[in-house]
Amino acid sequence: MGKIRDLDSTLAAIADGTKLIIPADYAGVAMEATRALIRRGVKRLHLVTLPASSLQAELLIGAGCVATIETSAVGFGELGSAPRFTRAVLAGTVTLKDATCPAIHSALRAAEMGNPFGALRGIVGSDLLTVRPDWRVIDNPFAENDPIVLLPAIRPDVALFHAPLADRDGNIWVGRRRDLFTLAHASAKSVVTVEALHDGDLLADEVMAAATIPAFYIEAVALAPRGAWPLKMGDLYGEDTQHLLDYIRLAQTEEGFRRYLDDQIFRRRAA
Amino acid sequence: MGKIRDLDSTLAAIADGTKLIIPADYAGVAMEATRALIRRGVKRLHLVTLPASSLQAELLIGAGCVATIETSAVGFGELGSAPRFTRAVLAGTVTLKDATCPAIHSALRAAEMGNPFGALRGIVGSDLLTVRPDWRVIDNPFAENDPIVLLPAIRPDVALFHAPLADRDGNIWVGRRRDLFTLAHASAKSVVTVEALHDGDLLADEVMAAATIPAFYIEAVALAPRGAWPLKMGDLYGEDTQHLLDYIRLAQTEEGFRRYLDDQIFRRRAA
Amino acid sequence: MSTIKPEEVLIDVVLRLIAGARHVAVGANSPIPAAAAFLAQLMSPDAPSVSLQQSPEHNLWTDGGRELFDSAGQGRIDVFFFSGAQIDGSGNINLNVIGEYAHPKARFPGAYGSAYLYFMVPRIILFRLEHSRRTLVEKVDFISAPGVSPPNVFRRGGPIALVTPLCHFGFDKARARFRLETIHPGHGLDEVLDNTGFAFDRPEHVPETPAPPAEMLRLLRGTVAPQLAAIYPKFAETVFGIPVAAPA
Amino acid sequence: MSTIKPEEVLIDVVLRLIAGARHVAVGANSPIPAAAAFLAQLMSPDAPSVSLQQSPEHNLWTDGGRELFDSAGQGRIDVFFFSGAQIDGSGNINLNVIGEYAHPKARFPGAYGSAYLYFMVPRIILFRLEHSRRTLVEKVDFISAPGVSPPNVFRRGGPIALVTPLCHFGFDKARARFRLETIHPGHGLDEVLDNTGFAFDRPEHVPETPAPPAEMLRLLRGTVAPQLAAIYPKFAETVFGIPVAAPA
Repeated sequence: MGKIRDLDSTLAAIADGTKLIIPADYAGVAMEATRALIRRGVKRLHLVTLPASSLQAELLIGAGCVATIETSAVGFGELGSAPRFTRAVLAGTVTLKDATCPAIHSALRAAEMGNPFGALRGIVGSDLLTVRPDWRVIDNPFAENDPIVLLPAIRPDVALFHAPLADRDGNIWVGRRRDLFTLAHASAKSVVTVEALHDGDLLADEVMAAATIPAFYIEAVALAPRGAWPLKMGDLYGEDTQHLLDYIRLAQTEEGFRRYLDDQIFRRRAA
Repeated sequence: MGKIRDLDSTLAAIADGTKLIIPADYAGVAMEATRALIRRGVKRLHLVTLPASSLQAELLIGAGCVATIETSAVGFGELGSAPRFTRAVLAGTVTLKDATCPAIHSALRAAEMGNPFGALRGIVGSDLLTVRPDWRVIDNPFAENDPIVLLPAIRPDVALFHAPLADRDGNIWVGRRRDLFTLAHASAKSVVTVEALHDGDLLADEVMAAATIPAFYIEAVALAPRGAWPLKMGDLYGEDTQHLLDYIRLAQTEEGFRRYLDDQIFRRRAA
Repeated sequence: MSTIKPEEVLIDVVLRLIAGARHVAVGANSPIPAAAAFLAQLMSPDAPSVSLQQSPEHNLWTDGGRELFDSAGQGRIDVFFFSGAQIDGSGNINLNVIGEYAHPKARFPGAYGSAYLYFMVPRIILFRLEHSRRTLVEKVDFISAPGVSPPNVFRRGGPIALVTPLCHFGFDKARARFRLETIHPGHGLDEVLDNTGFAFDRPEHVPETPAPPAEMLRLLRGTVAPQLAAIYPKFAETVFGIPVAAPA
Repeated sequence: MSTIKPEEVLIDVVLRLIAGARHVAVGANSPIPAAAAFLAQLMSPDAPSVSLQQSPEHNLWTDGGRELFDSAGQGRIDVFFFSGAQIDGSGNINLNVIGEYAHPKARFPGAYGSAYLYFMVPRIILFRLEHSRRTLVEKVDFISAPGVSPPNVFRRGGPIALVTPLCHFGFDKARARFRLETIHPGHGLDEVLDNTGFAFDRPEHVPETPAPPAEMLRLLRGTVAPQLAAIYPKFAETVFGIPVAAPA
């Protein structure tokens, strides 16, 4: 079977209970795929964000797909906070593992290298250490009386992201979105949506190859033009700010959130 | 002062005693710059190779520029061993810190992250641990009875490498030679030679930007067409195998090596 | 010249605090710091490098989101900015929860990179657009990042100032206390005292914050505001009246 | 069909040892493994991915030289190859020095990635083109990478075979010993015993190594040899008579 598939087949690797890692908004968020996962009703995800998320984590949490989220932040930046994430944390309906951005980067890089842990400066004196008993402070063995934090490696089952281009072999061109390399390396499998298919071999062109994730990391790829909407996609299209503002307003209530799901996710499929 | 300079000014950052890091042959070796350093008579370098080297380390050692070399290998692959490196190690005229490739990568990534050490699986049971007392075995704090090696971060003073393109601001396009990012990040300063100057801003083009080291890491850049000769430069030109075979033959004796330096380095300048 | 907006005063204060920096990095959701950084590029003889985490089009990063943290770890970033749901008198910031962590009364997005960058960047500038006893507190409910550290903890940076719509505080690392530097035009010491939940040092006479120079306002409104609108549409609409654009 | 070269027999043995692999990686200075890997791509129904460390034109790496080691750490590399100045009966390899380390009698380039990859890649194939008591020794002078590890040491791979111009040894991890599998045509058991410095297991009757099939030789000489010449010019010249080209 080739690696270029339809969206639902591509997402088959994401089963109930999967440890799923997703990128930040600037790196290419697979929103069309996220809507398909919600339609399918995936359950009990252990969601990890590299390092923060907005609408993607918010919708998955609101729709009841997430058991645990490990993140350094979920929110809409200057547009406002994430209502369903906030509500779920206050109600205790999702288990939250609070982190800080470079800790997630370090823990993924550790997995990328096959190491059991990553190290990180800072953090000492932060209450994050008290709520993350899985993070350890050790004495730097190369100095005297120098505490440093070790973080267990994060090894996701699946990475899900959106990229500009794939070729027919499943090589993925990501451009500057280098976080996607880390996601693909650290995760057992990667499933990807792309804006467009590229004719020819991305690895055969030295300029394109430099920003291409080789197909041997990639499980499956689906074509999804404007697949990051309503989030932005690099220089291809901007964020749909009005849509996000409308969402934030609606999602202040559970009923408003359900209406959003019906309008934007379930009905869109039926149409 | 702009960042594009002549070769000797560019190399001013490499003083006697500098901890200098250089890449492997596949990543872009600044051979023209190396010849200039030998002409200038730089002394007592602490040379680190990411992770191995051939002619560049060999010439610098033979010419008496190197006090210490930290490397996972110096040699010409299937063409033969490196005569001056071998002789210097046997005679004890250079201090050798034997390493293994991923240990150098890990120690540089540690520096890249601002960490005091990197970790690495393997090595336990290798005699490298006995000859590298600066490498430590600790018990993995996340498991029972699980030894793992920690390596002190390597923070070079200067990285020296050769790349295909620079723009007028000093942004450097490296293509697939991603090791050069690690070199530039881990080192306090980077000095670079390039095949050609690029008109326009490399960071303004998303395709080129993806493989561009931003100028804020770069101290100075010199134009050096065919600057990796007689080593290869990616898809631009191949290795001059006959030249390397001739070198290896000559360098079997100190006198032959001196003749090579005269012919290829000192006389070439005078001509 | 139309009325000076409070945000414009803050931008001018920040502009002075970042003078001489080689590299100013700006995190997500930081329109005021971004505006000051863009202005510094236009107005300083040695224009600093400016990197915006949020916007690939306005940043120098080519090695992924980690490059900001890596660069800070390498000592290449001189200035960064944080806010906090709560900021306390010892410079601790709280970006996580109000109340008990296990059963919080309020929840915020999360710590972002604060627990690292607060240690690694020499000049951290704190800003908070709500100056109240609710936000500027005696002791934060949750320390996302601590204001100071014991001497054995590796730390090359931390807070140097806190900028609010009322005033500009400096931070004294040795005393782990804020010190009132200037009060913005139209506000007074009593207002600052009434609205600040933590104790702070102050000189006998507290100077007034200088008004932004006309040239700064001209560049801000004419050149920088449209740049901001592409990245912080809501801020640009509120402060500069630039309508939120439909997506391309 | 002209005379079969010893290197061609070795390439055929390696070809059989890498059967079924998903990803075969080949380090610097490994023309025989590279030839076998290229052949596997041509001859296997599930052609393996092949990555050559030395040649960006013939590899899949796009994240720098570290990606080989990272991929191995992730468990994505099934096969790798090593040689050694010395290889001993416990599978230890020596790529560093002969004699005392502080005052060596001979020095080799160095350990390369052996001290890591030897632990992390499930199928390590050893090859040595000089089969002698000088190279295949009782105990190496310096362990660049150990053949086996105590059970508490994290290890997911190690040596599975040693291929020489005389024979093919398998490696028994539990016993930490080599076992003679086949002897190449034209050679005998006494020759192997005389020239091997370490003790090894063997069956009562040691089979002969099968000759490379005609189709394999045709593809090797016709299609693979020119590919090799671009990467290993000296090897291609010696074995296949392809002249070393002047640089482009």
